[in-house]
Amino acid sequence: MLFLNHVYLLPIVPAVGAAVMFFFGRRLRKIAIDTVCIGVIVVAFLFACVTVAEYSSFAHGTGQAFEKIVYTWLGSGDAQLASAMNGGAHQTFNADAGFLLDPLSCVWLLFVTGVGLLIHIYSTGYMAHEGGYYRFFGYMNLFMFFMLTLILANNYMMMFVGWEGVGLSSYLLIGFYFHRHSASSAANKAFIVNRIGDVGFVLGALTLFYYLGSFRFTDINALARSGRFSIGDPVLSAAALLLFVGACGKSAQLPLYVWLPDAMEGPTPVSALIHAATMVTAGVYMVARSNAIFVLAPGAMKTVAIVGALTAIFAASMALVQNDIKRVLAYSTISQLGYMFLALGVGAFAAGVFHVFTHAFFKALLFLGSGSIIQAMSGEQDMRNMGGLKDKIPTTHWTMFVGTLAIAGIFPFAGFFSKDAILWQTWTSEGGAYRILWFVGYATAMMTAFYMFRLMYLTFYSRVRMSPAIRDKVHGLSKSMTAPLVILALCSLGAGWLSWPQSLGGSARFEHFVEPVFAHEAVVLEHAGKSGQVSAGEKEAQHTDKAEYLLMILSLAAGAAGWGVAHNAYRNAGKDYAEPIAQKLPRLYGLLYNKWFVDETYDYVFTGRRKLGNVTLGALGVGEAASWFDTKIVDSAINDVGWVTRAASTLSAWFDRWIVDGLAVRGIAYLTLPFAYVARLFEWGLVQWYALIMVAGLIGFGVYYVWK
Amino acid sequence: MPDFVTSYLGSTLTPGEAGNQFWALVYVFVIFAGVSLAVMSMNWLERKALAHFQIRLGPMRTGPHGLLQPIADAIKLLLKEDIIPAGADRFVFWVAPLIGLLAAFTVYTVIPFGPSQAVSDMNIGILFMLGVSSLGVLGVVVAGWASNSNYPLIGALRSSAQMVSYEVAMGLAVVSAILMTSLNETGTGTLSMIGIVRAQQEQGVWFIFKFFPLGLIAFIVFAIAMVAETNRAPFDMAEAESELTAGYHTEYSGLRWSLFMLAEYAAMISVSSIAVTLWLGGWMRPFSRLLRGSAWDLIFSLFPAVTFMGLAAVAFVGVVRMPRRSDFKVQKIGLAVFGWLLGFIALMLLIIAIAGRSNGAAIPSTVNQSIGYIYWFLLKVAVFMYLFIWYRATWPRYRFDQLMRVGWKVLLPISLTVLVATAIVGILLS
Amino acid sequence: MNSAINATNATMAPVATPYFFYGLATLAIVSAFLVITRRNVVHSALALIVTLLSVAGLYLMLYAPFVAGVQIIVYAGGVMVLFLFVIMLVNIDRSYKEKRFSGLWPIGLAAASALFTLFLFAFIKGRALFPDRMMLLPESSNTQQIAGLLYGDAGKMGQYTFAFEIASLLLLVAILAAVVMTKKRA
Amino acid sequence: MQSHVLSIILFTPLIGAILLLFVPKEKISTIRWMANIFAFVGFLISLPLAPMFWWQRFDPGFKFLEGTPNNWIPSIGAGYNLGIDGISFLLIMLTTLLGWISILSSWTAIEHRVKEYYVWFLVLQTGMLGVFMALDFFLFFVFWEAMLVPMYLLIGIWGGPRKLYAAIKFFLYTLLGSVLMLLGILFLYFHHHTVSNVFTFSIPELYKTAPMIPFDTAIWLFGAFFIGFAIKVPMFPFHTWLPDAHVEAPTAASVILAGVMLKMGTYGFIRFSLPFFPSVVTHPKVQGWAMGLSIVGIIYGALVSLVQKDMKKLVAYSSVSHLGFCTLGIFALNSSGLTGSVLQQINHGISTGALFLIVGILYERRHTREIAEFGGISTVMPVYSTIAMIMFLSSMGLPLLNGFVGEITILQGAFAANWRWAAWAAPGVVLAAAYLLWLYQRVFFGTVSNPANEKLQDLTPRESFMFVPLIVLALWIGIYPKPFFQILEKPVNDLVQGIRDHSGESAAAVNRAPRPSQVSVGDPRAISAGVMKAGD
Amino acid sequence: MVPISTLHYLIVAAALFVLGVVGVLTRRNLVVILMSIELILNAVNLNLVAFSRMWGNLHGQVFSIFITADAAAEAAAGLGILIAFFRNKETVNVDEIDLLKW
Repeated sequence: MLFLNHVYLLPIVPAVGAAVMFFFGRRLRKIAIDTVCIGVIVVAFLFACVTVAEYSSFAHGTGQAFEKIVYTWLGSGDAQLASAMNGGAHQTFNADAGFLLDPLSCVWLLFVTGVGLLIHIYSTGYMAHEGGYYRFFGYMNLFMFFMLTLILANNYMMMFVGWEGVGLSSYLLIGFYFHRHSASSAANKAFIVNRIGDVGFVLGALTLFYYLGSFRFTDINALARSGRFSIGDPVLSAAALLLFVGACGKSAQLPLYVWLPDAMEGPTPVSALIHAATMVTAGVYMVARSNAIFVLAPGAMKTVAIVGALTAIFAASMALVQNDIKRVLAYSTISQLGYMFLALGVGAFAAGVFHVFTHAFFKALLFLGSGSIIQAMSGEQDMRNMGGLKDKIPTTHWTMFVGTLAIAGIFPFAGFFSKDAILWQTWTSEGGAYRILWFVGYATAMMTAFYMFRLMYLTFYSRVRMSPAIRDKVHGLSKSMTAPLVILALCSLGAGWLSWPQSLGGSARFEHFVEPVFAHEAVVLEHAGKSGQVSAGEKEAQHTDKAEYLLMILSLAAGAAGWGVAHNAYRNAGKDYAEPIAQKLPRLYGLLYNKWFVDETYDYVFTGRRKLGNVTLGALGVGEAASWFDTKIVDSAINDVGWVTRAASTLSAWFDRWIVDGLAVRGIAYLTLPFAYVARLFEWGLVQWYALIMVAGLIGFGVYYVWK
Repeated sequence: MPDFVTSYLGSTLTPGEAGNQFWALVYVFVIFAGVSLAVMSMNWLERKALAHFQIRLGPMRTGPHGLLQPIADAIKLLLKEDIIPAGADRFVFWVAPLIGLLAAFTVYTVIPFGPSQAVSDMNIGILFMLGVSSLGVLGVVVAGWASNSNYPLIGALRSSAQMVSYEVAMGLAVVSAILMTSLNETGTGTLSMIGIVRAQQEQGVWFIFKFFPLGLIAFIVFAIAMVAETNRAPFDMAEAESELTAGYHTEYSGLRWSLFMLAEYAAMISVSSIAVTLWLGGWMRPFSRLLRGSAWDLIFSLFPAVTFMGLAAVAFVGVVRMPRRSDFKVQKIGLAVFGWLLGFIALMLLIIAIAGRSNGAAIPSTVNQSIGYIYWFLLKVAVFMYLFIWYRATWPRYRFDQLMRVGWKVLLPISLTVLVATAIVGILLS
Repeated sequence: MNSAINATNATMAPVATPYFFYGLATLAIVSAFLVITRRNVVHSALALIVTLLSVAGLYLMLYAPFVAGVQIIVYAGGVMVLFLFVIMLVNIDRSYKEKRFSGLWPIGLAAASALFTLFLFAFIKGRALFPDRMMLLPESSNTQQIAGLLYGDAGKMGQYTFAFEIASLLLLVAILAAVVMTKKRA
Repeated sequence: MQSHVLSIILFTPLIGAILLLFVPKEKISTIRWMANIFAFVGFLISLPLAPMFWWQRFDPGFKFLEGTPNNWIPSIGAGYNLGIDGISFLLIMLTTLLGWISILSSWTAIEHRVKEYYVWFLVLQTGMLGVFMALDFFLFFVFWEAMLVPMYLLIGIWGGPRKLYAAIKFFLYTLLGSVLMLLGILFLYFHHHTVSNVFTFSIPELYKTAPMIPFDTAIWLFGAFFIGFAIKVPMFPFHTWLPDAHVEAPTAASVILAGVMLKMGTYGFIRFSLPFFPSVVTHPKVQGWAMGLSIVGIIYGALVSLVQKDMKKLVAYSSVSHLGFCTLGIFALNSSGLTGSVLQQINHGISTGALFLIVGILYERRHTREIAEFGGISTVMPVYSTIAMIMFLSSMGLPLLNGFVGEITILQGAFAANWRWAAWAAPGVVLAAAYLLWLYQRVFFGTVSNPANEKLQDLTPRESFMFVPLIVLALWIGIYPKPFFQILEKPVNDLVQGIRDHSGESAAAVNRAPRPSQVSVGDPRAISAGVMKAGD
Repeated sequence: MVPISTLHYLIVAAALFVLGVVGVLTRRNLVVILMSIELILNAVNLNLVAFSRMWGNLHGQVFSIFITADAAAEAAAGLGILIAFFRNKETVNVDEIDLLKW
């Protein structure tokens, strides 16, 4: 229990690395930086493993939460701050620096530190020749610190620390190439869009606090499960929606997804770690964490599901036509995140979490692979200029192939299991309109397979389209870069087996592990008569029917179909290959290629960075209007008052000079003049005369006094 | 006679306090003679020391190692013609050196060589000392004016400006020491010289170490000001030979000139005595608190004898090192006699120190103590005398405006600050 | 020690006082006369010093040692040096050739004589007010008592503390005035 | 018990100023050293106050009382009365720290009339400290006005091109507020006499009688005080003096102006408006207006600063926005809001003070503050940009830095009062991120396009040293704010209790947030136990 | 011999005072006039100290100290004026100083 009791040290470990880089990094050599930064992550990973092991022996499979409160962070903790105004109710504004470990956080803990470690190792190769090496690793370690804080938080405020902190690290890493305007703009965009979500998060947390009296997950869950709240409680619904706004920001859901594609301006390992595997899943984590609230708010659940499904297909549609290799993956990430929310929205929390888990591996793998390609191509990111790399970088090729199979949902790769679980759960939940969501998900799966194989063909298989100069420079990669790829590929293959469905004779161990966190929700939902939304494990027992096998086959077919279309279209793509969509639906292609003009719309309407004619709208427009109002109306009113005062004083100055001073004062002065002429006759100017008069006076006085 | 002497040496009162006019007179004479002797030996010592500083031999011919040089000089000066310049104001010219001499010697009335070893213990002792010693400047000024010559006049002007300026800083430094005397249970201080030393005795610390570093700073200010006050190098602008020939006494010669010299050296000794009295514990022996007990008393009471023994030893070394030539014979014998004289004094002191220990001995222990007091006082003063010589050998002369700046803009603010700080600290600690 | 002091006073006061007094008084008056009559200003100054010192002696006889000390240190040591300094600065040989007294002198002398006569009359008339014997003041604690009046004693403010502060202000003003007036304007 | 700690802290800068008068004005180096030493000593001397205060942080009432009522001018009832509670304690510490830092920051920035500058600065320091310490209205007003003059001179002499306009505007505007406040003070003074037959300006005494003033009168008095303090804060729409004053003021004066002087307004609200007129502030309309103005200030200030082209003006408008949060917390009238407000005042002093220093450093090197003139600064000045980043983040309220702690506590308080207020104020946080990050991008990121920026010198050790205490404090408050909460706990709770006691039924109106009556949260520990049981 | 009483001192003081007055009224040299003023002040001091002795308290002495301070101030200011004047007019004779004549 040693490590469990000191779990608060776990985030501190990478923070130490970040601090070392912050203070001394500039002076350290590469090997020292590697040692420190990789070292702390290794320690963190081992720490996490041991902690999880200790936790499982602590919980004995009951899912009992372990809490460790270090100190009171916000609020004094000793007194009831809010008590006086709230009718003496026991309500202290209180948020602890507290840590919580349950199966959910264990899952995140393991894959965050594990994938993080691999990506760190990869980065030593990828970033080897970049300036600001220490800065990069400092930021990465900082990110790990905040991510672990987020995962381990035991209350919303503490989670918010990690929440904002990962946003900060993301900002710093996206803006790593800060001399590029696009990079710094992307960084700003990411942070500010995230901030919008954060406001939702904060307001949601405050609502919960005000309603339930605590920020702590355990308190809130206990209250929510106590049965005192009816399903559909309006305040809880509002809180859940607000929290989901926060999740939308962080996990790039509609309408706040716009920052994620731009975030690809950061170095590729960053995209892999932050914008694919870990940070963007924080929203999922948070919603899963708040499941007790969400299940009491069916409206919010529906919203989550619909937003998730829409995001999934919307992002996938944009991914179809992108030419930048990282952008394809970015939209793919958004799409997969949509999948996860879809799962959460239909009550399949365990399935959603499982998809997060598998997605972390294969998406990290794909990003790192794309990074390898970019590295090999000397920085080229446009797939139109690639092709035929299969033999040049074989390790990258086959590992990426594994990743593609996984994301496309081909049996027995990881993606198959998680995606299948989600789709099936969507199908079996309430039915009716929810079936539409299944179709959307299914379409998305098909599109996913298409654009992923499009990516594979355009880069590895089709004809060589790059310039000869680059072709000669294409080279193999160092061990530090290939080894993580191999490991991730193995994980992409095997991670899914953790939840081998019972219908295929498996035991669904993963679901059993996380199930205690969500078990009560299943019960609640069941009581509410919503039989569809029960967790996977329970459902296995109830609904092992043909439908499930049918769906499995269908989804396999979807993957195969996508693969097939891509194979046909791009197998022999030469220099002037044609996009199939562009040929058949040029208008739609234009729309997709320009990403549905969402960014432009936002710039016109919300930020005001683009002008609509002469009119600036959005924040900048309002700001300029406010500024004009400030100087022209508010301030000039003040100045006018000043002018009036001055006018009045000019008048009174005239009066003072000519009437008061002239007539009264100087007139009297002239009157005294005649007397002065008389008085000055007595002035000799010789000091001894005056002295003599003094003595005379003295004598006179003495005489008077003596002979009085 | 011994009884008479010992009875007085053992007394606890100064003659002035006791109203004993005979002893007062004796004291006056003893001091006059002693100071004259000290001035003569200072003369010799300064010339020798300066010579050795400059890797020269100094006077060697008149007496062994020039020991008789001061006497020879004195005879020369007495026999010299007394010149009075033509346009001089004769009366003033005549009276000027006397004023200086009078001021320099009157001060000795209150200098406490021991708790009872002073002519008188005046209630306003330190005030008296400062006042009278400041009269010395009148002699200088008047001498410069009366000479009816440009160099002396400029010297006199400089001297008066300088002495008046430094008197201020000096006075304030003195006041801070006086302030420290009031830190007793009654809260009343004293201006009496003996009282000041007693206060240090009661508080168990020399004022130089009191409220460290306040006492030290005040002492340093005083030590600088007193050099300026006595017109010694590096503040000897009034008699700067490279600028003003000889300053205010350019026109003086013979006896009058020697009177000026006498006054100058007497003033040096007297201001050193003030410094010793105010900050260095007067007659107290060092470490009187730290190293207590009869054993330490004995060791410290042996110091006078040891000193004289050392001096005698030096003399004998000189005898031994003299060339073995017949023309050095007289010198050799003279030095040997001098050495024997010193040795005899050392022996006497040793006897007194050892015999004075036991109760009921022929010589009361108070005599031994009195010798100790006088010895320590004189030793401290002697250190200052040596410092005066050292300064002269080491430091170049100041420029006059720099001198004035130091006086008004450095020493005065420092001493004022120290005074205020001493007062504040004193209040805070009481 | 106290007894010794008392003894001193008792023995010294009656024997020596009259001689000392007359001597000092004569010295003071004669040298004061010299002050106002000498043509040479330096001689006047020297004579003034003698006067001041004799007055200091008189203070000592009046058992006011502190005042005597102040008299010496301030007048003889400070003010008179200043006078001499100034005399040398403005040393003009003209004074030897010029008239010593202003044209006003007969009137001035007459007025002064009248004043002196007036004083004498006043003394004679008010003789009864002045007792023959004087009080004995404790010499040894004189300074402490003055300090008590000036600075206060035992935590209480002295009777003259405020006046004393004002006197210091006066001195400050005088210093500033002297500096300002004598400073050469560039 | 009489204690002279406060007097010592109060007058140390003044003594420095007086001593500086004796240094010839040519000796610039001496003057600088002396001023810095005195400012630093002023800070050091205030440090022992912290442990002394800490031991009695839960004691009621004012601590370190000095003087008795009416001891200064007994005939009119004015007293030299000092005393502090947790609120003023924190502000005093902030003042001494910022005073020192801003004086340190002027080392190279001020090159002419150096002596006067430092003298006025030290006088200003005493004035500000006096405002926070005074327990007598007369004394308070003396310090309040005395503080204006040095600031007026600092802006008017050492300011930028439009310094006279800015200085006079600042002075007259603030004076207008003061005059209204003075009228209010006099009314309270005579009212106290009417009630108790005693003339006194003593604030603790007036606490007892002022709430007795009937509502119809009190609302006018409240208005007088409100305008006085609102101008000082400044609340929308009384804020227009602020950007002008900030833009024209020298860096150090801006730091003090933003860091401390703006806090006088909020301090006035907390110390006077709330306890004197409980019935008014709890009146729903009054509270609504005050909250409304605060929210407008938050959003409006943020929007205006978004489009500024001058860095300093941007930071100045951001102050309007941040101070909006402070007033929001105050008029939430509950413990969280007030605690958060005071905390946010401290935070604003730290963050915005640092931001002004940051702008000032760049200005000193380039003599321009146009954002367009810069770009790529982080390449040439890495240390500087790192520090700037930390302070920007602190200002925009990133968790683990100080700004967040204050903002979230205020939002909580506002939410407790009425959730709509919190909801309206929250977008200010987004806008804060927008204008600060955009500024950072334009100034620090990108390539060095302007040749004038190519050879900029990075921070000197002195300049870096200035930021050390600020960063340490920012992290401290961000990570472990518990001591600050504890210091504020007693005075804030007493204040809130007092308002509730006096206003009676209207207190209920304050609390209009949704709150299910059937829910009562028990001991949190019991809930955890419940969780564990449920998990079995 | 007559014991010395207060009156003796008063007569001495009166003599000094009158001599001072004579100096002030008759001499032309400003320096001497200033010295005469010092004489006058000393006469006053002597009176004060004598009365102090007579009454057996120290108030007279305190006053004499004040007067001493006053005299020092007067000397400083007076000599300052003198020097300033000498610089301008090359004379220290009072009958040549009549700038104040209306």
